[in-house]
Formats: sequence, structure tokens, C-alpha cells
Amino acid sequence: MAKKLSNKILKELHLRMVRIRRFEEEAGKMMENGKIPGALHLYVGQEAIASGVMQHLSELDQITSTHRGHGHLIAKGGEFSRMFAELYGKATGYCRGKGGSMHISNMDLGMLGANGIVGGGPPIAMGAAFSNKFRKTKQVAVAFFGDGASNEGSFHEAANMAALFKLPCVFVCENNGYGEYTPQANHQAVVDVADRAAGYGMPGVVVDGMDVIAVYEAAEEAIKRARAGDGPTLLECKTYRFYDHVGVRGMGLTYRTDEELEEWKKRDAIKGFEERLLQIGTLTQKAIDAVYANTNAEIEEAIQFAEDSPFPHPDELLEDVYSVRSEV
Amino acid sequence: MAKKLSNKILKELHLRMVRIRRFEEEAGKMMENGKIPGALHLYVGQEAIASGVMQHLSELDQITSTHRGHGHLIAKGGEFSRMFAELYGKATGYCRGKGGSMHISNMDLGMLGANGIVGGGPPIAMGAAFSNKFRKTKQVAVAFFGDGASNEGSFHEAANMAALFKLPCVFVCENNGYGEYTPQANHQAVVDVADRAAGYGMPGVVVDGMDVIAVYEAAEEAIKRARAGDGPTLLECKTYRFYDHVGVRGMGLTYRTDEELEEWKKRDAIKGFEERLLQIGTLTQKAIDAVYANTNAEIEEAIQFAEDSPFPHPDELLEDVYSVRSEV
Amino acid sequence: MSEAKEQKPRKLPYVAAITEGVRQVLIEQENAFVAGEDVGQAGSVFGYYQGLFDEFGKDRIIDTPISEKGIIGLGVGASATGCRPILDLMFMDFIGECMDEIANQMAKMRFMFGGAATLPVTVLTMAGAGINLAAQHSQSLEAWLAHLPGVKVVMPSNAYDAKGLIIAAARDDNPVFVVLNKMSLALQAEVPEEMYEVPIGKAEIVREGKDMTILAIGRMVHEALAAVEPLKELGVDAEVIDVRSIQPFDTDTAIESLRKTHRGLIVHEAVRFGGFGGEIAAQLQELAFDYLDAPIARVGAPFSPVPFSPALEKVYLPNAEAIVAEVRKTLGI
Amino acid sequence: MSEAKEQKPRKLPYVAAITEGVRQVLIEQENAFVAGEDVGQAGSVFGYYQGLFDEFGKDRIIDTPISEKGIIGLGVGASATGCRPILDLMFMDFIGECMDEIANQMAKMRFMFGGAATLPVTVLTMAGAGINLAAQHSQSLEAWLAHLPGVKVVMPSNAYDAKGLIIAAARDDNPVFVVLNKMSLALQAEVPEEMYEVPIGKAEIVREGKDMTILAIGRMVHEALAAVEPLKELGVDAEVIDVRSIQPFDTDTAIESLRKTHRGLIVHEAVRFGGFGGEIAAQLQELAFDYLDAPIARVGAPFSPVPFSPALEKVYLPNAEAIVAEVRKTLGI
Ligand SMILES: Cc1ncc(C[n+]2csc(CCOP(=O)(O)OP(=O)(O)O)c2C)c(N)n1
Ligand SMILES: Cc1ncc(C[n+]2csc(CCOP(=O)(O)OP(=O)(O)O)c2C)c(N)n1
Ligand SMILES: [Mg+2]
Ligand SMILES: [Mg+2]
Repeated sequence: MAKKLSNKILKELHLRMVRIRRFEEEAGKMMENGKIPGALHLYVGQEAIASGVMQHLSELDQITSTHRGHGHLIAKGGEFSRMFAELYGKATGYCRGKGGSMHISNMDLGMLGANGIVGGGPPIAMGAAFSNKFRKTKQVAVAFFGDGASNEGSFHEAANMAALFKLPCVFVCENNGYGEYTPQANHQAVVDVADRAAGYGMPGVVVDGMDVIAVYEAAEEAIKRARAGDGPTLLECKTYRFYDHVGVRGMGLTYRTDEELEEWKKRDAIKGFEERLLQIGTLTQKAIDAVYANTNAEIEEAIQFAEDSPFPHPDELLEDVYSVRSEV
Repeated sequence: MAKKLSNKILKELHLRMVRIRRFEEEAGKMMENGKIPGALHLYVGQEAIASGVMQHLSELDQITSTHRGHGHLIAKGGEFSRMFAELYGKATGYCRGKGGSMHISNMDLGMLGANGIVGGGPPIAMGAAFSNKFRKTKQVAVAFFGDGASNEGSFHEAANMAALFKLPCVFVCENNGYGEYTPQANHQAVVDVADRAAGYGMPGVVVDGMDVIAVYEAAEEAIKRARAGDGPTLLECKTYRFYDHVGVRGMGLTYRTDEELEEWKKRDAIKGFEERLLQIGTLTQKAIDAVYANTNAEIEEAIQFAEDSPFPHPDELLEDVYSVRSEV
Repeated sequence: MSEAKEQKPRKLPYVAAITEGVRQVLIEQENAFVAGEDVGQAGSVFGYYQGLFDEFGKDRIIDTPISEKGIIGLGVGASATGCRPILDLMFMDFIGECMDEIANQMAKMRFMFGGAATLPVTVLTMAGAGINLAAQHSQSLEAWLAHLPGVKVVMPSNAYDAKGLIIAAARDDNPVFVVLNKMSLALQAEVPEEMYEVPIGKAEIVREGKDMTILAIGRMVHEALAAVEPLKELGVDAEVIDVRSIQPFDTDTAIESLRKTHRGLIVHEAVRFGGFGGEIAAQLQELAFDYLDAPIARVGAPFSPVPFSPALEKVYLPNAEAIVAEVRKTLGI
Repeated sequence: MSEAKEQKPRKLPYVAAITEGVRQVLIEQENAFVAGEDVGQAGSVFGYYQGLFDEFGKDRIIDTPISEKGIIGLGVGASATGCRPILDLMFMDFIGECMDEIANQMAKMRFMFGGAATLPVTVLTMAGAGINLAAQHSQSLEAWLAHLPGVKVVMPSNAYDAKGLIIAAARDDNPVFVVLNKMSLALQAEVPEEMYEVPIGKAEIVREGKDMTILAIGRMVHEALAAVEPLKELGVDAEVIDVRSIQPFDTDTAIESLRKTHRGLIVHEAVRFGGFGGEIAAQLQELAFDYLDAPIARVGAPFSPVPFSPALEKVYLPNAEAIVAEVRKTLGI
């Protein structure tokens, strides 16, 4: 792997993953401390996917995310401070406190929203890709969605249209083996979601979602293909979430075993990657420590920012429902 | 072919097809004569499919149909008189005049309705199949739907659930190459809808929908599989409609060429089948003529029945919205 | 509507007014396109895009698969990223296929994102019964949309308004639903050739009267007008208001009229129970309580799906007779 | 509710009353089953099927894929062919995903088939805001269903009604939606152990009063009750009616109360504009016009999606204070 990739890219991939991991860990704590209201679906364990894919995207490219969306926004360039502020429901958040975790977004970064609706993203990403093609830009739109979401009609319709119109679109299925508490085998009769691609006339690719380089390389091809006008790809990344469906420890259900979790944790995308980077000399332990230290400092600051920020004023409730009409 | 099949079956297949063809031709005329209100989507050209599939079903088995549903009901045993009465909007119709062509149905025959909603049928058929399995009967449910319908999310969700639950269900795609006025190539990037089957974990089979024996044989296997508890099959039948999307001559659009129509008419399922039956001696020309004569007489009577029947009384409007509650 | 309307005495049917409105928008807005099922070469099953495919080509008049969720999704994603889509939902009855994309994405994206997203998207869709298309091709479901913060909803009753509201909708930076009526496609009206807007959120008094305010929605405006003569014979001089926009609803025009007439009646083709008439009646009795000489009356379809049989559909559909009967009942005359 | 309720002073929370109702139905009706997302081993994300999977097994407590169209389709097909499904739609906000299956198939099949199909299907779904779940997990969309001939809709405000309405719904031979409320899950009430029905279509007077009728829907019943004291201090003796069933709606109980109180107010958590309160207000002012001393008032959520921030959600949600304020405004006190 590392042969092909520059140190710069390797370091960036690492940084993205660490930023996500640390953000999520702290967000989980803040939730448990009662600081963050609502429901928090954390991305811990799946960092390689957002990081590997987003490495190929600029701020002009668009993504749609899921209920588990922090990682996507961070990898797309989201600022911790405005993210924490949003999770806190503060006026300084990315959505002025109106969206929260499930709708966190930033249009300037091309992040078209986390989504509380499972399967909500793919049609929107398809629409953004349509827009890119229509406006003759070179932008690409990527839809992230889960294994569970692949059973929604919205995915089907979006995939069919994207393939039909040869849109600059990539469908990234983060298959973490569960939709909430239901294992994949209980929600679909196939092992690989990627098997659905052929039915739409697009390539389907399965990749190890715990290997950031594998994701990076597969995403590269899919995104190149999209950008070249050759149409969408369905890229399935096999992964696992280390936390529960919602929150850290969730509802305490026994739908998966400790052994299974431990097995997957052995394949932790970050730990494994760090070992390889140390091995090939891209990063020293000191450099790695510095990454964490910097990230931690940034998080601390961001949390402080969120804590210090004001809640939205009641009058803001009725703002943003409509755009004030502008003449064309 | 004919070696395996008894004369009885061959004759029944022929009769079913002729009954559908003649019914539809007359219905088209009655519509053009202003006798039948509303929209009529005729099945002329596709008769081999309903006939070949229904040959394997009893009245206990269920089917869901489409907006193009007369053929399915006829093949399932529908009476011309009550069908024409329904098309006329008469009180003696199968739906007491409330449904019309797009909702024609008969629960006693296991015909769970034509459907005005494209893609409306598959989830209902899946539900009936679920019920069959739940109630431990040996009934099978068959969903008929078009190439266009295969792009609806409802098909996707129904197919996934049927495969997951191994339901006694068959998905019969009648691919006539068009969804309304849009050719298949403009609504999906695949040539075979059957390619979608693999993505759900069920077999996908392509068959010549103009060959009633081919349909019969493929349906036999799929229905056997379903009845044996081995789950659903996606059976795609390539076919063509000889009339326009709606009515006989439709809106006069030029979305398909006369040549294409003529090409397909050469493969008319009924004419070809009759030639073969004559050849192998299953039917004489006289016998064939008698089939038409009997069918025509029945149609004439049915139309008379429809003409003579009363319209529903205005008070019937508010009946049938709710069932009067019955204690369990 | 007065001025522009009188300049040129050119008459157009409702269907052609739609075409012209969409066409002018496509010329004016380079990032506008039309997407929907059979909107292209077929020109829509209702014929209102006839000619646009030839004029603008397949890149701007886009035939989609039969995928209502996809169509709305396309519009959400495209409008949020620089396009101004005109989506076609064919029959309004199909709205249930994509209600999530409408209600949870299109309507809420701007709000959920704290105002950062703007969705200039227009949706045309065809409502109404009257031609025996039965329960799944005849509904008037505007009440669902009116209850949905984040979208606007207009219902043109005539060709002039159809064109003007489509243009206003396409220029609006919000999702706007233009709910058309299939029985009105051939209805003629004077329609100026130039572009003009009919303001969203403004009702129009189409006939002045002093005894009773009839607020009619969509095609029911014509039934209300047809009731004017028979009502006159009963001694009731009716004022007829074309509601035109149900979200925003023009409360002011309605209240002002009621102050004069002291009696009100609402007519819509949708099922009466739970229909938008309830909202209007609730507002009117609240805001004009002291002026009312009679309860606000409502005419709407009975509580049943739309029946197929001509014999039943006739009974089902609200009409001038039903309006007169309701007035008599309400006023006890 | 009186008799059965007083027999046994056993208290149950709303969540457990749901479980018990569903459980007893499953015992009574051998062709009943529960199907939905994570209803099985997980016992629903709201916990109200806890234990049923262990008791009834995977053949009767069925985990489905995330496929709302599929779930409703399953219920339509299964109920039309001899089963009595109890479907779980999790958050009511997801109803848009399957609105076609609900509105065009489930609600209309019987009518379209001339009465030949019977669909004894129950749908449980969770509405309401209050725990910062933001715009897509907090809605109250009962107005959409109430406008839909062919389905019934009930909204239990307490544990007793939750159990009794679920049993009534499951025994009813029509599609019935039981709209639950997530803020009420822990609310305790006396709940008899035996099976009982709360009749669908009957409102309940939960507090008698003589000056004003407050018709409250779902959780708002508790807010209305909380407003009773402050209203008393203002000299208003409020009668509080728990609407319970919005389709059919119990017009009689409401009108009878109004005849006594001469003033009415409706409270629901749904967006006020276009909400079911409009239908109620329209009916009341029509049928009780001569008794009314003040316009029928309405309290509902403002015209916006549900905001995430606790600071805004608090403002968004109708409550006792808002009720008192509305009464003061309406009565000018
Ligand atoms: C339309 C819809 N149905 C159901 C839900 C409830 N829900 C939230 S997350 C989730 C599981 C999603 O599974 P998957 O797509 O695999 O994503 P993951 O949580 O595993 O990341 C479900 C069922 C929802 N939010 N939206
Ligand atoms: C949900 C929905 N969308 C659109 C339509 C309009 N419509 C009626 S028939 C039809 C074409 C269906 O094509 P296909 O499924 O291939 O069936 P065919 O007509 O070819 O038999 C369309 C788009 C509809 N009735 N329902
Ligand atoms: Mg998952
Ligand atoms: Mg077709």
C-alpha cells in the first residue's frame, strides 16, 4: 500500500480518523454527562470510511450523510467548535441549534446533511449529482448510507436514476452488520449489498472498511469514474461500530456478543494504521502523540466554545422556515 | 415442448389466451363507443404471461395485478359478465361499480386487485405470501408488475422482504419494453429486470413472454419453489403490448415505430401457438373456431348483461368505506 | 389580475397557459429544468409540456423512471445546489409515494440547517375527480401539504392564474406546489403573452356580493360562480373569492369580505372532513366572530374514496347545487 | 372507563399498558402478529414489546427490514387474506415513507373492491416532541390520517386508554392507527389486568366544568388538566375532554359540553395551521353556533418544523401556559 501513497496523504488519512474518533469519544462522554440532549449515533469504529472517501473530495463536492453523521462532516472539514455547539443546541452551531446531531450539516463544505431518515440521503445525493451534471461542473456527490438503509425504496430509486443518467455519484454503503439491533442476516438475504449494483447497471465493489487505504483506493476509482462522466459506483465497506446503535452503551441489549465486538476491535482501523505508519516510518510515536494532543486541545476548546455559547433566542424559532423570496 | 404437456393443458392455455384477447378487443371497442368511462389499459399482446402463470394457480392462490389487469383476472377465472359490468360502472360489477378497470378484483378468486398505483401490487402480494406462510397453508401469491414498476421503491422493499422471509411468492415482471411512453432504455440502465434478483438473494429468470409454453414452464418451477417453501423467484417475461398504453390507439404519440410493432406482432403468442397446436394435432381449425365462437357468444352475453344492469344507487356511495366491526 | 389581463384579449386554455408559463420560466432561468414521468417526448399525459422537449431538448426536459421518491429527491438535491427544478408529479394521488422526501427533506431542509439551504423548487401536480379515474387518480390532497411548514401551496382555478402562479412559484426561492385540476384543462381565459406573476398568498374576489362570502378552492370557483344565480333567486347576493393560495392563506381578504357579508361558506373538492376548509372556517369564526350572522358553512366531498362509476362520481363531487343546498341549510331558507 | 378502571388499583405505566394490550390480543387472536423494525428481540426502541418475542417467538413477533412500504404492504396483503396484523411504524415521522401504501391501498382497498375485502389491521406509531429528537422524529401527523376515508385514528393520552384502544383497534375489522406519545411512556394509570376495550369514536370528559370546554388530543390532555387551576384563578371553570378518537370524531360529546359552557378551545400538539383542530373548530361553530359566547379557540404548535435545541423546543411545544394565554385572549380577560 504505502508505496503508492505520499506521506502527506497517509498523514492526512490518519489525522482525519483520529479527529473523528476523538470527537466521537468526547461527544459520547458529553452526552452521558447530560450536556448533549437528543439522540447521538456515534461513528466510532467506522472512521476509515469517511476518511478514505473524503480524502478525494474537495469542498465543492457534495456528500449526504446519515443519522450517524459526525464523522462525515469532520472528514469533510467540519469545525469542532461549531459541531459541538450544534450538538449542544446552541445558536453558534452549524444549524443555529435547529438541527442537532441528526441534521448536522454545512452547505459551504458541501455537506448536505446528516439525516434522521434512514435512506434519506441517496435521493438527495443523486439530485446533487444531477445538478453537477446539469451545471456542467466537475463536482461529485457521494451518498453514505448503512446496510439497513439499502433496503429502503429510496436507495433503489436513487441508484436506478443515478445509473440511468450516468450521474457523477458514488453510493458508499457502510455495512456495519446491523440496522439498529437487527443483524444483516435478519434484514436481507444477501451478504454483499454490492450485489445490488448489477441490477442498476453500475459496478459494485466490496472493500474492507477497517482498512483506510483499501477504502481510499476503491473510493479513488469510483470518484474518478464519476468525475469522468462514467456514472455511479456502489462501494460497500465492511465495517463495525464499536459503540451501541445510539449513544455509547445504548439500551443494554444483547443483540451482539462481546466476542464479536472484541474480534472487530482487533481490527480497529486507527490502531492498525498507526502500527503500519510507525513501521514504514511515516509517523513517529511522538508525531502520533502530537496528533492526539492537538486534537484533544481542539476538542477541549470546542467544548468550551459550545458551553459558552448562547442558546438560540425564542424569536429564532420562526426564522428559516422559508426563504424570503428573491427575484431571479 | 408439446411432448411433455397434455392436450388438456395445451387447450386450457389456448383458451385462456383467446378469452383474454377477445375480451380486451371488445372492451377496447366499447370504450371507443363511449360505453366504458375512465381509463382502460388493455392487455392485448401479453396474454401468454397471465395464461402461462395462472395455469399453475388455484383459486386459493393469490395474485396482485396492475393497471393492466383484465387479463390477470380472466386467467384467474373472472366472469366476463361481472367484469364488463364493472368496466361499465354498474352495480352488478365485481366491485359494485366502485373500482372500474383500474381496481377490478375478486377476492373469492384470489385476485387482490388491479392497481392504479404502479408498483402497488408487489408489497401486497408479499403480504399475502406472508399470510400464507403464517397460516401454514400451501397457497402461493404472485405479483404481476411491469418493467416500469421495477423502478419503484415498493418493488424493492417487497422483493427484499420476500427473499428474506423465504415467502411463497413469485414476482412476475411483464417487460413490454415501455413504461407509458418511455422505452426501457430511458428508465433503467439494465436490459434484464431479472438482473435485480441476485441483489435480493433470489433466482432471476428471463423468459420469452410471447411463448406461452416457455412462460408455463418457467412459472411452474418458480411456483413449485415457492410452494415448497424455498422462497421467491423473479420471473421476467419479455413481451409487447399491441395496443397503446391506454385505450386502443391512445394519444397518437410516436414513441414507438410501426415497424417495431409489426415485428412483435409476427410473434403474436396466440397465432403462433395455434399454428403449433394445429401442427401437432391438439386442435383442429374447427375446434379453434369453436373456441372463438364460444368466447364471442359469452362476450356478447356479458356485454348485454352489463348494458342491462343498473347503475349503483347514490346511497351506495357511503357503503364499503368501513367494515361494520365484528367481534373476534 | 386586472391590468395585465386586459391588455391583450388573447384566450388560452388552462393546459396551454401551463405550457407557456413553464416555457417562459425555462427561457428566463438557465438553471431551470423540468423532470418527471413522460414529461419529455410525450409532453406529459395531460399534454401541458407539449413542444418543450423539441424546444429545450432532453437535457432540460427530463424523462425520469417511474420513481416518485427519486423525482422529489432529484429536486431536493438539485435545488439545494444551484438548480431551479420544476418537478412533475403527474397525478396528485401519487404524492404518498414521495411524502417522506417532501415532508422530511424538501420542506424541512432549510429549517434544519438553520437557514443555510435554499430550495427553489416547483412541483406541478394534477388533482381532482370528474372523469371516472376512480379512487387512485382523482384525489385532492392539498390539506396534507398545507399542514407542512416549509412548503407553499397554490391551486389555480383558471388559465390566467395557472400561468401566473407557475411563474411566481418558479421565481420563489421556496418549494412551491402548484396543484392543477384535470377538469379545467380546456377552460379558456385571457392570458397575456408576456411573463407575469400572480402573487402567492393572495386570494382574488372574482364576484362581488353583499350577503355571503363564498371561498372556493381550485375548480370549485366555477361551481361557486354557477351558484350565484340560483342564490340570487333565493335572495342571497354572493361574493365569490378564489382562494388561489392555501399556504400562505390570505386571511385578510377573507375577513374583510366577511365584515361586509356576515356569512361565509367554503367550498373545496377535497373530502370535507379534515380538509383545508376546516382551517379556513376555524380562522374565520375566530377572527370575525362578532360579524357573523350564521356559522361558517363548508362544502366538500363526502367521507369516502372517489368512486369509479359515473353514477356515483356525480353524487360524490361537490357542485353548484350542493353549494346552494348548503347555503339554504345554513341560513335556514 | 369508570367501572373496569376502579376494580383493581393496579398501576401501570403507559409503556407497559401497551405491552399488555398487545400481549392479550396475541393470546386472543391466533392470526394476530406484530411486524416492524426491531420489534423482536429488541422489543421496540420504545420498549413496549419487551418480553413478547420470548413469549410468542419469532413467527409472531417479526423483525422486518427497514422498509416502511414493505411493512404496510405486508399488513395490507396479510390482513386481506386472513391475518390480523399489528404493524409497528416506530416514529410517526416515517409515515411519509409508506403513505401511498396507507392511503391508496390500505384505506381504499375495501371500497374499491365494493366491500369484498376486509382489512383488520392495526398500526402503532409514536408521535410527539419533547425530548430533542428534532424535526424528523417529533411530529404529530394525525391530521393526514384523519382526512383519509377508510382508516380510523385514535390517540390515547394515558395508560388505561392505551391498552383499551389497542384492544379495540385489534378487534376492529378496519385499519386503525393508534398514535402513541413518547413523552407519556412513563405515565402511570390504573389499568385492569383483564382485557377491556375503550370504544373507538368516544371522547371522554376527564374533568367537568361549566365555563369552557377544552378539547385536548393525546398528551395535551395533561397540559389541559394542568391549566385547570390557573384558569380557575381567572374565574374560568374548565371542562376538559380527552378527544381520544379523531376518526371517528365524537362530535356529540363535544357539542353537548359546549351547550353547557358556551365556550370552546381545542389543543393539540400538531402544528396548528391545517391541524385537526381546524376540523373540530369548524364543526363546533357550525353545530353550536347559537350557544357560543366566544369563538372556538385553538392551541397548537407554531408553523415551523420541530426544532432541536431545548431552548427552542420548549417554546415550540404547546403547554398549559399557552392554553391559559389563549383562553385569556379569546375571552378578553
Ligand atoms: C425511514 C426510517 N426508518 C426507521 C428509522 C429508525 N432507525 C434509525 S437508525 C436505524 C438503523 C439504520 O441502520 P443502517 O442503515 O445500517 O445504519 P447504521 O445505524 O448501522 O449506521 C433505524 C431503523 C429511521 N430513522 N428512518
Ligand atoms: C405510482 C405511480 N406513478 C405513475 C403512474 C402513472 N402510470 C400509469 S401506468 C404507467 C406505466 C407503467 O409502466 P409498466 O410498469 O412498464 O407497465 P405497463 O403499462 O407497461 O404495462 C405509469 C407511469 C401511476 N399510475 N402510479
Ligand atoms: Mg448498519
Ligand atoms: Mg411496461
